[in-house]
Amino acid sequence: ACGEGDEEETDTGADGDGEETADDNGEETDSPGDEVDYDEYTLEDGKFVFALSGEYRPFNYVDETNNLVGFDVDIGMAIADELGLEGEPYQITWNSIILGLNDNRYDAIIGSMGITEERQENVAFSDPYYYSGAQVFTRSDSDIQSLEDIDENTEVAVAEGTTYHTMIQDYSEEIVTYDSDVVALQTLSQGRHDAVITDRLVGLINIEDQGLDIELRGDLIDSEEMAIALRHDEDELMEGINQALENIRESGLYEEINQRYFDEDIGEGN
Amino acid sequence: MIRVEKLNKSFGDLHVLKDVDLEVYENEVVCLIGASGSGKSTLLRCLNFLEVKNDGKVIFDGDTIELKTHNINEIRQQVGMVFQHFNLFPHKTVLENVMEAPLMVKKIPRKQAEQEGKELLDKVGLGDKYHVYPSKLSGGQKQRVAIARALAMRPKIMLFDEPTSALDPELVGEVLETMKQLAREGMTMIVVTHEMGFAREVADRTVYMHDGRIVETGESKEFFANPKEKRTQEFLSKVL
Amino acid sequence: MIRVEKLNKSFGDLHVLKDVDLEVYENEVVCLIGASGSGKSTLLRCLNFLEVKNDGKVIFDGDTIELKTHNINEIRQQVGMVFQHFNLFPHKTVLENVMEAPLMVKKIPRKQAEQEGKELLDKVGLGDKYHVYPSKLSGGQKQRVAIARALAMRPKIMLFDEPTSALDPELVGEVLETMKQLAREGMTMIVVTHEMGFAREVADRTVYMHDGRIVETGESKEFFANPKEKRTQEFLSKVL
Amino acid sequence: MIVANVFSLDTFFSELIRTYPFFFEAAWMTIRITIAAVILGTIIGVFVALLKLSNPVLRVIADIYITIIRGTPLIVQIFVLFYGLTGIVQLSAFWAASFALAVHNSAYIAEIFRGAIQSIDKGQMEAGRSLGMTRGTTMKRIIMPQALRRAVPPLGNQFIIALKDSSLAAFVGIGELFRLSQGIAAATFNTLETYVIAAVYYLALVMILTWIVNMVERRLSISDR
Amino acid sequence: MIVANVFSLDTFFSELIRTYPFFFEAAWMTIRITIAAVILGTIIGVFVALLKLSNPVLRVIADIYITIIRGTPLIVQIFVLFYGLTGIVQLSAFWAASFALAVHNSAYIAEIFRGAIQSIDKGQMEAGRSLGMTRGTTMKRIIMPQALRRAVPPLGNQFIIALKDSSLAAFVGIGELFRLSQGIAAATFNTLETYVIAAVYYLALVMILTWIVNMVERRLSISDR
Ligand SMILES: Nc1ncnc2c1ncn2[C@@H]1O[C@H](COP(=O)(O)OP(=O)(O)OP(=O)(O)O)[C@@H](O)[C@H]1O
Ligand SMILES: Nc1ncnc2c1ncn2[C@@H]1O[C@H](COP(=O)(O)OP(=O)(O)OP(=O)(O)O)[C@@H](O)[C@H]1O
Ligand SMILES: [Mg+2]
Ligand SMILES: [Mg+2]
Repeated sequence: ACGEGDEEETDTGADGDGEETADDNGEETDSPGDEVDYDEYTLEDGKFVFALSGEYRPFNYVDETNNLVGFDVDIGMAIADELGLEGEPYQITWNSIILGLNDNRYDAIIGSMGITEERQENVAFSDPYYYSGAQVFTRSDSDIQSLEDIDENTEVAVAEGTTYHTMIQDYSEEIVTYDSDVVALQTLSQGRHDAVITDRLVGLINIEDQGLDIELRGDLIDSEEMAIALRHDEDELMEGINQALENIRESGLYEEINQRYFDEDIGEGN
Repeated sequence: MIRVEKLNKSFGDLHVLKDVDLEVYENEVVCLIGASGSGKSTLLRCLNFLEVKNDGKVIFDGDTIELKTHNINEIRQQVGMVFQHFNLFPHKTVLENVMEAPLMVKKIPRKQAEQEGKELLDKVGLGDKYHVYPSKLSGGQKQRVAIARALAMRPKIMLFDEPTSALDPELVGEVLETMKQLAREGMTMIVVTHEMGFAREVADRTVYMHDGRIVETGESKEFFANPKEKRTQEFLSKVL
Repeated sequence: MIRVEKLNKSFGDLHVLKDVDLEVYENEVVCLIGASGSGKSTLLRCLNFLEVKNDGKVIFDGDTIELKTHNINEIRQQVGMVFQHFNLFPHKTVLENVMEAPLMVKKIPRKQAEQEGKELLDKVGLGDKYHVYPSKLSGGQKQRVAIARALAMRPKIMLFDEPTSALDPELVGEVLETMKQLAREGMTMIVVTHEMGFAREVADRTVYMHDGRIVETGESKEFFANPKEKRTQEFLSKVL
Repeated sequence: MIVANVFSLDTFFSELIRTYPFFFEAAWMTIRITIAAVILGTIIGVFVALLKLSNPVLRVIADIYITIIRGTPLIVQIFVLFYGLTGIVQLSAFWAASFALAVHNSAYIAEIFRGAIQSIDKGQMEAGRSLGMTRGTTMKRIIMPQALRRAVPPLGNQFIIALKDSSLAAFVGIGELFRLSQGIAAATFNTLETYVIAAVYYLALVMILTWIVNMVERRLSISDR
Repeated sequence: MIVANVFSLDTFFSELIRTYPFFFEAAWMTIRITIAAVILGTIIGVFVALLKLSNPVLRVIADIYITIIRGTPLIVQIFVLFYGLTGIVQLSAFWAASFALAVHNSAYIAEIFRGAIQSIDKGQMEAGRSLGMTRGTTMKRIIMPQALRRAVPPLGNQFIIALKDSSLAAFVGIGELFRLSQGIAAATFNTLETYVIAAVYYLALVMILTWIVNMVERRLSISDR
């Protein structure tokens, strides 16, 4: 273990990343059970790069000063910290996000990805890091009261490649897809389309922040477990991430991040 | 019939027509001759308002024509023009070329326009070409269609701007013949030409222009036999 | 020096050279005359392998040249060519035009190429134009540069394809003068030309081609004074 | 299973066969949006071309319009018009996208028409005027029919460009070829194969359109005089 | 409150001022990706042009390449190359996008060079060959320098097109002008104003590039003989 520690130090020194990383390593070697050098399992030296669409306010989005922010970003940075690495969010179109992961463009997806069977064929999921669900949104003057009112002629807008996109295909034939859920909500508010299916929280927060003329209708359609996606066979990194998730929950950091964005606790499933 | 008084025309700095006075009487044929660039075409185009004069008067049937007070399109209907390069409408048949203006401008019924058009084409010797497109015609035939097209508006006067100079020599005759026939029928005509034979033989008067001015005007036979001005003599000695 | 035997050349169906036999000796000047399309250029271009013969032999210094066995680029270095339209390199100065081939092909040191180039340009009377671009030259000057450029490769024979026919008449003399000087210096030359005066005066022999065949060859004075063949007589009567 | 991004011919062919009903439908959308864009774009384009040939003030306006359209990317124009139009008039996504594409094409089409009109011999206008026809009548009856013919080859080329450009309608939610291929690629993870399939469809459409354009050109030149 | 999509001049100007540091950075990315695409595209383009002018087999290959590239939309090419390349070689997003744009441009640039080379008088090659220079040397020393000059105006035009096309790199995650404006539009909800700001930046870049191209052309024609 000692020898490894030495290697770590020379490694990071050679990286030129400075003392901060070295300090972090030092702290972590103190914490119990954490003697792994996660740097070995990430693509870039000293970095943990995680992908998100940047179009999923409030979970991940670009703020007006062109920085990627949001719940997912904060979680990702916290996990990187726990891993002793420098976190870096990476923006990529949602419908390409899994491809990019398997193309080795980044280490993980921390972008509000719900666990589905199809996705599990292509990526490995961590423990869920928050829970949410899909919901119908319409303009306030709409007759649509719930999912049951959506038929094949209802024009529904969703984000391309989302679980909502897959799900709504059983109900409607008039599906319009955008790259972003937020754009779908905006265009709905502008009078295009009849309904949008998206995450409940995403809908609610955007209605409030943007003053959109739309409402939530009906019950939660389903419950989704949102998790961090990695390439298959990255077991060491997966272990580290799950451990890190546990750590931030325990340390109260998770709750703090939760409260930055939401009034309710999204960290526990029902 | 048509008269210009102290006509002046410049293109930018270039003074092309200088105090031109000319009168053409009814049934008269006047030939305009002169070196290249002397302003013959410009004078003709001013009569038809394709160029706008800078100064002077254009008097038509006793009426001083001004762009402001007169509808130029109506004047133009009374003044037929035949161009050196024919300017036929290539996307229309020969007959359609002739019918176009009567239909569009005079709003003559199609039937009547067609009949009159055919008569005119017969007259210029193109009775077998009604439905042919201009590209299929020889230069001489094209120019005769152009004459028929101008006649279709029943103009009171016809202007010809070097109607034969774009033609192969062997085709000049047929066009001149058509013009002679017109002259015989009493059409008032102003003809810019380099065909001195035609001027001498057909024109009542010949006008020699030099450098934007009318240098000499005379009864044609006399004009060619005894030019009075020195510059006319020089010019004629070169071209005859 | 150079000899062709039973040379045949066709472009597709067009049989342009028919069993042409010709021999040119060292220091000899031969003029090639004949009507347009008779194959003069093609013959010249075959000697330089710009056209590939279909049949027959091209013998250079006793060596039968074949594309397969010989490096054509080496042969070409010994055969200078001057074109009707000069074909100077417009993006290079006069001196660069002359230096280009010695530098690129013979790999002569730049200093030496420059010196030799300047000497050649002095010789053709362009000592003051080293650094001028071709577009600034008159046609006669251009052609003299082209001659200097060909001479820079120190060829054993020079081919001229109507070197003066693209020139204004007043510029022909200076080019012919340069060529005469070359002839005086003993350069072997084959000249396609319509300048009969030059042929008579400068050429040792004159060759008349007609329709892809050599019709008559003779010592120049004699050739022009007493052409033997009927077709030669007809041709000469037309051009003299 | 890891998504392998090396091209698999097997996958390509099986996907080509499996997905053709979807792709045919999407191709039909691509065709519809292209036709709408081209017709609208030609109307606007002719109008702008006429502005350019009229009085100096209108000419400057037309010039500014053309400069702006030709100086900015199509995707930006699509977004500006898609979001900008909504404030003014409510259009379906299809028409909003078609209109954006039409505006883009109109600038290029205007230049094509202007060129074609200006290429008609001045003598044609003079001949018309000398017969007493008004400027407008001569334009409509004499100049335009000839200019139109001359505009056919460059217009055909522009239509082919418009067909390819319609792929950007994907980004405002139109389910045309490219949007479909994005969806299928994301769903099946046969990314490369799916996009190559989309390319094949586009290539086929472009070739068919090229063939049509060539035929129209030939027709015109035969009936031409 | 309804999202008002009617353009607000106030918002436009305040956002223009507030966002200029981000836009300048993004414009720099646009410029970099354009330059990379143009340089790479020119290299590939020259190569393809030479193929087209060489033996029949290679010519057919070049023709197929050009037909495919010119027959499919840029966005499809970007996606094919961006995801297809990865199976072969690991490129950064910047280089993958630049390479895709380069391939696209190469087909057009190849046609420009082929045209320019073929426009050089045949006598130039003959003069070179007659001096004993090889085909290759004549090509390199005599034909190409002249063709290059002739290619400048259409190349300049192609570079302007490349600049606008670089906006599509946004869709593979390059933080250039259009990508930035998407982010800012989503963040501030000033959708219309933000996209118009992006258009202004593009227009400025295009105008600067146009000016440069014109200057180069003038330089060449002055130094030309
Ligand atoms: N639209 C124009 N703009 C500028 N200059 C013109 C224009 N039309 C004619 N000119 C000039 O006016 C002068 C007279 O031209 P005009 O055509 O009247 O001469 P012309 O006597 O008909 O000669 P030609 O026998 O060559 O037809 C010439 O110098 C000509 O260059
Ligand atoms: N590259 C070619 N392809 C096809 N035909 C050619 C080619 N070059 C020359 N010809 C034809 O070969 C014939 C002889 O041409 P050539 O140029 O040798 O004649 P010439 O005697 O030089 O005539 P001129 O005095 O006009 O230069 C002509 O009919 C010409 O059209
Ligand atoms: Mg005239
Ligand atoms: Mg010749």
